[in-house]
Amino acid sequence: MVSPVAWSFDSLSFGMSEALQIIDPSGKKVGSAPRLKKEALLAMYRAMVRTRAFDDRCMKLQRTGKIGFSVPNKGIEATSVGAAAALDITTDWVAPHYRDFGIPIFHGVQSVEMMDNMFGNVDDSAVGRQMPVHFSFDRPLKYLSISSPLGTQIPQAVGVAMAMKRQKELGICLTTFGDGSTNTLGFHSGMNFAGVYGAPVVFLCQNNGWAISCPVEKQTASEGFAVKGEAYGIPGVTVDGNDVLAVYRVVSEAIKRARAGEGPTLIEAVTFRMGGHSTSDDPSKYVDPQEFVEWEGRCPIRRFRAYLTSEGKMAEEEADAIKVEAEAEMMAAAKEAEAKPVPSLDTIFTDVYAEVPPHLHAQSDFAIGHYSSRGEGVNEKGEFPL
Amino acid sequence: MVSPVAWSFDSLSFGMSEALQIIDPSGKKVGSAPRLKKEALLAMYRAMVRTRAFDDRCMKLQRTGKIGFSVPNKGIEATSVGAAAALDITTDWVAPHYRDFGIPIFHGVQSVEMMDNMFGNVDDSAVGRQMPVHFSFDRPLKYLSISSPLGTQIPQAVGVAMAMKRQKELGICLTTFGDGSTNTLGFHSGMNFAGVYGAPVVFLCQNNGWAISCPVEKQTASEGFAVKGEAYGIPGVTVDGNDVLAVYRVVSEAIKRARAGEGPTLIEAVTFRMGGHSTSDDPSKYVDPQEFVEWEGRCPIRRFRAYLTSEGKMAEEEADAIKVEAEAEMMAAAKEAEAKPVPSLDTIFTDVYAEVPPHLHAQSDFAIGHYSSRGEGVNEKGEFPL
Amino acid sequence: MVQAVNDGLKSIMREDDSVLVLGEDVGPKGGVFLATEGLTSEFGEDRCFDTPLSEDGIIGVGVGLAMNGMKPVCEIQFQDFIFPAFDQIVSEAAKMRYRSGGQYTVPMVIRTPYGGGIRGGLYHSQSGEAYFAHTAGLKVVVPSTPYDAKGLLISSILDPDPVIFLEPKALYRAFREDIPEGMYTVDLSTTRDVLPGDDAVIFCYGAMVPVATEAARRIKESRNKDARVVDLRTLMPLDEDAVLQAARDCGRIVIVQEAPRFCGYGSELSAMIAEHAVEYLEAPIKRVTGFDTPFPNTLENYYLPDARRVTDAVEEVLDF
Amino acid sequence: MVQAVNDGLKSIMREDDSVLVLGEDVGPKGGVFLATEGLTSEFGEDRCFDTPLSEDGIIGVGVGLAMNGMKPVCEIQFQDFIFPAFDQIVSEAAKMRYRSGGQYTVPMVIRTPYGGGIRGGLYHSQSGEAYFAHTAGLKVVVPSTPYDAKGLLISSILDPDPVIFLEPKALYRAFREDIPEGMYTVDLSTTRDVLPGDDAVIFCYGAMVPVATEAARRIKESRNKDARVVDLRTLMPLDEDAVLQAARDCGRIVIVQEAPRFCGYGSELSAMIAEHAVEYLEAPIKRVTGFDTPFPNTLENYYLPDARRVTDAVEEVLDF
Ligand SMILES: Cc1ncc(C[n+]2csc(CCOP(=O)(O)OP(=O)(O)O)c2C)c(N)n1
Ligand SMILES: Cc1ncc(C[n+]2csc(CCOP(=O)(O)OP(=O)(O)O)c2C)c(N)n1
Ligand SMILES: [Mg+2]
Ligand SMILES: [Mg+2]
Repeated sequence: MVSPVAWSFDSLSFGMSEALQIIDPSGKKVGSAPRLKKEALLAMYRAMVRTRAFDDRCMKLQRTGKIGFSVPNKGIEATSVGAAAALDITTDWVAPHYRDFGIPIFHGVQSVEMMDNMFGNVDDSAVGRQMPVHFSFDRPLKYLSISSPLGTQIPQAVGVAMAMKRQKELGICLTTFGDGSTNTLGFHSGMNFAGVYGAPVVFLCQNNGWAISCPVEKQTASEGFAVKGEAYGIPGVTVDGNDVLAVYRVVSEAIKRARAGEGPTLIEAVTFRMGGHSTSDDPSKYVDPQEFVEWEGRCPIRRFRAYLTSEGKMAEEEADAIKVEAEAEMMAAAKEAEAKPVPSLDTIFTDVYAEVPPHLHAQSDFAIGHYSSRGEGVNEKGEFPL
Repeated sequence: MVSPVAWSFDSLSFGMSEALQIIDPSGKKVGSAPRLKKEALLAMYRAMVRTRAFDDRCMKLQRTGKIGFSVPNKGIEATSVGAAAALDITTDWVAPHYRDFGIPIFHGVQSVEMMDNMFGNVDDSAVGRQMPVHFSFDRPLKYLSISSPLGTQIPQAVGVAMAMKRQKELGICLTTFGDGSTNTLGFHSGMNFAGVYGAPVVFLCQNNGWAISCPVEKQTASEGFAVKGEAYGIPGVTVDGNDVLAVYRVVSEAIKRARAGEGPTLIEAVTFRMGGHSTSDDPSKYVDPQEFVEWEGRCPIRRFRAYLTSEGKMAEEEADAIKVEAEAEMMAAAKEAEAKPVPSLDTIFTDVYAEVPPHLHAQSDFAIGHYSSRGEGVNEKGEFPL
Repeated sequence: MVQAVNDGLKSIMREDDSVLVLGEDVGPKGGVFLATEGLTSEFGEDRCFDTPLSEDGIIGVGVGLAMNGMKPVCEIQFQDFIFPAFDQIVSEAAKMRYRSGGQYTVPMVIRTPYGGGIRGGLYHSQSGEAYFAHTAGLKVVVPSTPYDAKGLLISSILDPDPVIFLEPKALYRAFREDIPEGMYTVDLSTTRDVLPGDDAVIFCYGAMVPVATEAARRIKESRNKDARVVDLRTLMPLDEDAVLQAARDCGRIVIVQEAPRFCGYGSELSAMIAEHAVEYLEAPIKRVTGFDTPFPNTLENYYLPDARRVTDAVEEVLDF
Repeated sequence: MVQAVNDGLKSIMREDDSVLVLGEDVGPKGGVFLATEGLTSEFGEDRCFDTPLSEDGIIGVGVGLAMNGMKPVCEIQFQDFIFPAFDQIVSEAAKMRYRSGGQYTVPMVIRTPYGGGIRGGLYHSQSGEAYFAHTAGLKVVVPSTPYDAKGLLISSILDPDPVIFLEPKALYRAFREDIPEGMYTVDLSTTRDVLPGDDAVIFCYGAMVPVATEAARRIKESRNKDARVVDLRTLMPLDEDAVLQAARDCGRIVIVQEAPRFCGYGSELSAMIAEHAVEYLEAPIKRVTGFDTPFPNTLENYYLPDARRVTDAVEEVLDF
C-alpha cells in the first residue's frame, strides 16, 4: 500500500479520507495556517471575489441572451484560487478543466480577455472557435487550451511535465478535473504514466458532488477519490475544497514534492457546485434543495472573509470595497468585450495547420467570395464590419 | 478503504499483497486445501497437462510452418485451469484473453475444435477470419470471442453479468486479462461499472510479469495489481498463480460472493510467462535467463503432480499416462485440423451483418466470379477444393 | 423530433422487456435534450439508468448486455464524445458477429445527437457519419423528420446488428409533426423522396434535408426547374439502387452534408455515381459541405451549408 | 523499409535533441518490427522509452510533450490498436492549434504499421487512412519505398503539425534499396510518378504501389498501353493539382486501396475528379479496393487487391 504523503503539518496528521481543514465554515482557525503575507492573503481573497463576480456577470449575460453559455463557478472559488496561489507561474503550467475561472483570474489574466472568450469575439484567444469558458492563455501563465472532451488534459499534463523534467526545468504541471472525470480514459492513462515516470504533476480532483446530474455515488464505488491514487502508486490526500488555505497548503506540499523529484500527488478537494451544471441545466430536477442550503453555510468566500477580518488582516469596509470593485470590473469587461467585432471569415480556415494548405485556400476564397456576394456583412477581406 | 474479502479460510488470513498459497513449489501442502473429490482433482491435473500439450503442439506447428502464430501458455496452466474448475458452466460465462487455453480445455471443448482455429480452417468457429488463438465457443461453455485489442472484454463481461442479474439468473461472468491490460481503457471502465452496479463479475488478472517486453514495474507504479480494486470499491486479492488449488479456492470464493449478490472481486494471480510473448517474440532480448530457471522450479504441473502423488490421489504411472495420452491427443487433433479445407470464399462476406446486404452480395459475386475465372482454386460456389 | 425519439423509446420499451436505456444523465434528468425524459419513472432504474462518465464503459457494457439477450440503447451525450468509445464500436460491436461466426451478436443501438446549429463550437457540433459508414459491420441511420425518427429508431432497436443512430440536434425542436402512437417501423436501407423532380437531384440527410428542400423550392420559384430531393435516411447499408436510379434520372447531381468534405460521406455517393452512372452525368457532381476545418463557433452560420449555398450549386449544375 | 525508418529516426535524433521516441516495446526490444532497434542503446532511456500498455496515454502524453518543446514520435504497435487513442488524436492533437489560436501546437508524429499481407486477420491488417484523412488538422503520410520512408519520416518529424505516418508493413522487408546516409527530406504533399503514361492512370499508395506497378507492367506487355502510376505519398494535404492533372491527362482512371471501399480514401479521389475534371473522363472511375467487410485471415489473399484485379480494372477503363 502506498504510504500517504509525509505532510509537514505541525499539528495535523490525517488519513486519506479525512479532509484537511484549516478554517472551519464559521471562519475559525482549526488547523495550522500556512505562513502567508497579508498581501498574499488579500490577493487570494480578491481573486475569489472577482471569480464570483465574473461568474455572476456571465450568468447574467447568458440570461439576457448576450452570450450562449456559461458554467457556474459559485462555491468552488477556494479550490481554484487556493491551487492557483500555490503555483510559480514563471515555471509552472496548468492543464485545466472548464470550471476553474479562479486560476487565470488570480494570475492576472485580464477579465476582458476572459470576456473576449465568453463572446467569442475578434480578440478571443480561441478566435471565436470554441464555446464560452473554453479558455486558452499563454501569458502571464501557461494555461492550456480547455477541451470539451473530458479528461484529455490529464495525460497532456503528464507530457508537459515530462518535458520539463527532460529539459531540467524546475516547473511542475497542475491539472484539474471534476469527480466525474476520474472515469475518463485520460485519468486512467495520465495517472498511470505519471506514476511510472515520476512526473512532476499535481492532480487536483475537484469533487463537487455531481457530474451534471450524476451524483458521486453513481459515479464510482470507491471511498472518495483520493484513494484512487493507490491504483497508480500515487499518494492521495483529501482537502476541504471550500477552505482556501487548506487547498493552498495541500497543493503547495504536492508541488514541493513534485519539484523535489518525488513524483506526483492526487488531491481530492471536496466542494459543491452551487448551481446547475451549466446555464443549460436545471438542477432542481435532481439536487435536493436542502443540499444548497447546507453548502451555502460552507461558502468559501464568507468563510475566508470571516477568517481574515477576525485575524485582523482585512477590514470589513475593505472587503465590501473589493466586492463592489470586482462587480464593476466585470461589468466593464463585459461591455468592452461585447463591443468588439466577431472574428473575420478567414479565421475559419487559419490555424488548422501552421500554413493554410491549397485546399483550404480554395475553400476560404470560396467562402469569402460567396458571403460577400450575398452582402451578408462581410467585406471583401472577409471581415465583418463593426 | 475497501475491506478485503472475508475469505472463509480456516487457517489463513492474508492481506492484499500477500499471495495465497496452498501447495508450495515442492508440492507440499502449506494451506488449507479446498474439499475436492479425487475425480475433480484428476480432471484439473489432466486439463493442465493437456493445456501444456496443446501449447507444445502449437509451438511445433508454428516452427514447422504449418500454422502462422501461437502464444505460449507454458507456466500459466494453473491459473487457467484453477479458475475454470471454479465455474459452473450451466450458468457462467467467460470473457477471456488469449492466454488461457486451459479454460476451454478443462470444460470439454474438443482439442480439434481448438486446432481448427489454429489452422483457420472450414470448421473454425471464427471461420478462418481471426488469427490463431482467437477462439470463440458457445458450447459447452459460453467462451466469448477473443479480441486482439486488449481489455475490451472487460466491460463486456460486466454487461454480460448485468444482463444475468436483470434476468434473475444465478450466473456470473469471469473475465481474464494480463497485467499489461490493466492499463487499457477497458479495465478502467469495466472495473468502475462493476463496482457501481455490483455486477456479478470476477476479474482475474494474470500477472505473468511481462507485457511483451515491458516488465510490470514499467507498466504501473502500484504495489501489485490487487490493490487497483480500491480505486473502484472492489476488493482485491492476490494468489499464487502457479498453485492450482489456491487459484481454485480464491476464484470459487469470488464466484460465491458474486452469486450471492455481494459484487465483484479482483484477483491477481502471480505467475510467469515461461517463454516468449508469442511465436514472433524472442524473450532473450529482455528477460534475464535466470528468471526462467527460477520459475521452472515453481512449475504448476510438477507441483500439482507432486502434491497429488504424495497425497495418494494419483499414481506416478497414471501421471505418466496422462501426459502420453495428452500428447497423442494433440498430435491427432492437429493432423485432423490440418487436413480440413479452408473456408469457402463467400465467408469473406457473410456474418458482417445478419443478412448479406446488396453491396456485399455484389462484392461476393464479383469475388467468386473473378477468382473462379482465374482458376485459382475456387469453384463456382466459391469453395476451394481440398 | 426529440419527442418522437422519446415516444419511440417508450413504445418499444412497453412491448419489449429486453430494451434497456443507458448513458450519462439519461435517468432522472431525462438526458440533456430530454430524449429519455420519463423513462426511469415509467420503467424503473433497471431499464433506464445513468452511467458513470465513461463512453467506453457505456458501449463496452452495452456490447455485453447485447450479447446476453438484452437490446441496449446507449446514449452518447454528444456525438463529439463518442471517440473514447471508438475502440469498442469499431473493434468490438462492428466485428463481433464476423469474428465469432455468428455465435455472438450485438443487437445494440447507439443514439447520439450530432451536427451543428446550436452554437456548440468544436465539440458540440460535429458530424462523424463517415467514420461509421466506413466501418464494416455497423449500420448508420439518420432521421430527418419526427415520423422517421420514431419509425427508424424502432427498426434500429429491432435490428439484429449494431446501429449508430445519429439524431440531427438542429432538428430536435425545429418543427412539429403529428406522428402515430404506439409501435410502427420505417424500414432501414430505404431512401425517402422529399420532393419529386428530374432536372437535378439533391442527395441529403439529417439537418441538411430542410436546407436542401428550401433550395429546391427556390430553384422551382426562380427557374421553374424541378430538383428532386432524396433523404438517404440510412447511410449504411445504403439503398444504392435508389441513389443510382435518381442519378440516372436526373444527370445533374448535388450532394449536401454538414461534415467536412474531404473523405466525407458525400465522397462515397459521388464515387459510386462516377463508377456506375458516369454515362448519365450532364454536369460535374457538386458537393456542398462543411469546410475541411474543425467546427467554429461564432462563425457557425458561415460554416454550415445553407439554402443559398445549395441553391448556387444546383444552379451551377443546371447551367453546366 | 523498416531499416529506412530506423535510419530516419537515428539520423534526426542525432541532429535534434528534442526528438523522443515512445511506445510499447520500442525500447530494449526495438519494437515488434524492429523499427526502433538500437535507439535506446544509442540515445538512452530518456529519448526512446517503453510505455505502459495504453495508447491513450502514449498519444495524450505525446501531445503534452509536443506542446512543451519536444518532438515526440509515438509508435502505435499496429494501426488496429490506435482506436483507444482516437479521442486524443481526433479531439486533441488535430484541434489544438485551431482551438488555441496557435498558442499551443502539436508537432508530433504517430508512426504505425498498417495494412495486410502478414496473415494478421481482423486486427493486424487494417488500413484506417480514411478516418484520419477525414479529420481536419491531421496530416497523413504513407511511404511506399525505403527512400521515401526515411525522407518523409524526417519531413514529418520536422513538420509543425501532427502527422499520422502509416507504414505499409507488407513492404517492411519487401525489397532492398540503397538510401542516402544522414539527414534528407522528401517534401510532404507531393506525389511521385512511379511510371509515366497517358493511356490511363492508377492512383495508389503504400503497399498497393508495387501492385499497381506490376499491373501497369502487364498492361504494357499485353496491350502496349502506358498506364501512369501515381504514388500519392501524402494523403492529407493531398497534392490535388497533381491528381487532377493526371486525371485530365489520362481520362481513364483506376484507384487502388487496400481499405474497404465504402467511404474509403479512394472515394475522395473519385469525387474530386468527378467534381473538377468530369469533362475529361472517358470511362467510369474504377476503384479496386478491399471489400466492405472486416479483414479476414485465411482468405487474406482473396481480400487484398492484387495485380490481376488491378489489371482487369485498367483493361475495363481502357475498353470502355
Ligand atoms: C468525454 C465526455 N463525455 C461527456 C461529456 C459531457 N459532459 C460535460 S461536463 C460533464 C460532467 C462533468 O462532471 P465532472 O467531471 O464532475 O465536472 P464538473 O462539471 O462537476 O465540474 C459531462 C458528462 C464531455 N464533455 N466529455
Ligand atoms: C490495445 C492494444 N494495444 C497493443 C496490443 C499489442 N499487444 C498484444 S499482447 C500485448 C501485451 C499484453 O500484455 P498482458 O496484458 O500482460 O498479457 P500477456 O501477453 O502477458 O498474457 C500487447 C502490447 C494489443 N493487442 N492491443
Ligand atoms: Mg463534478
Ligand atoms: Mg503479462
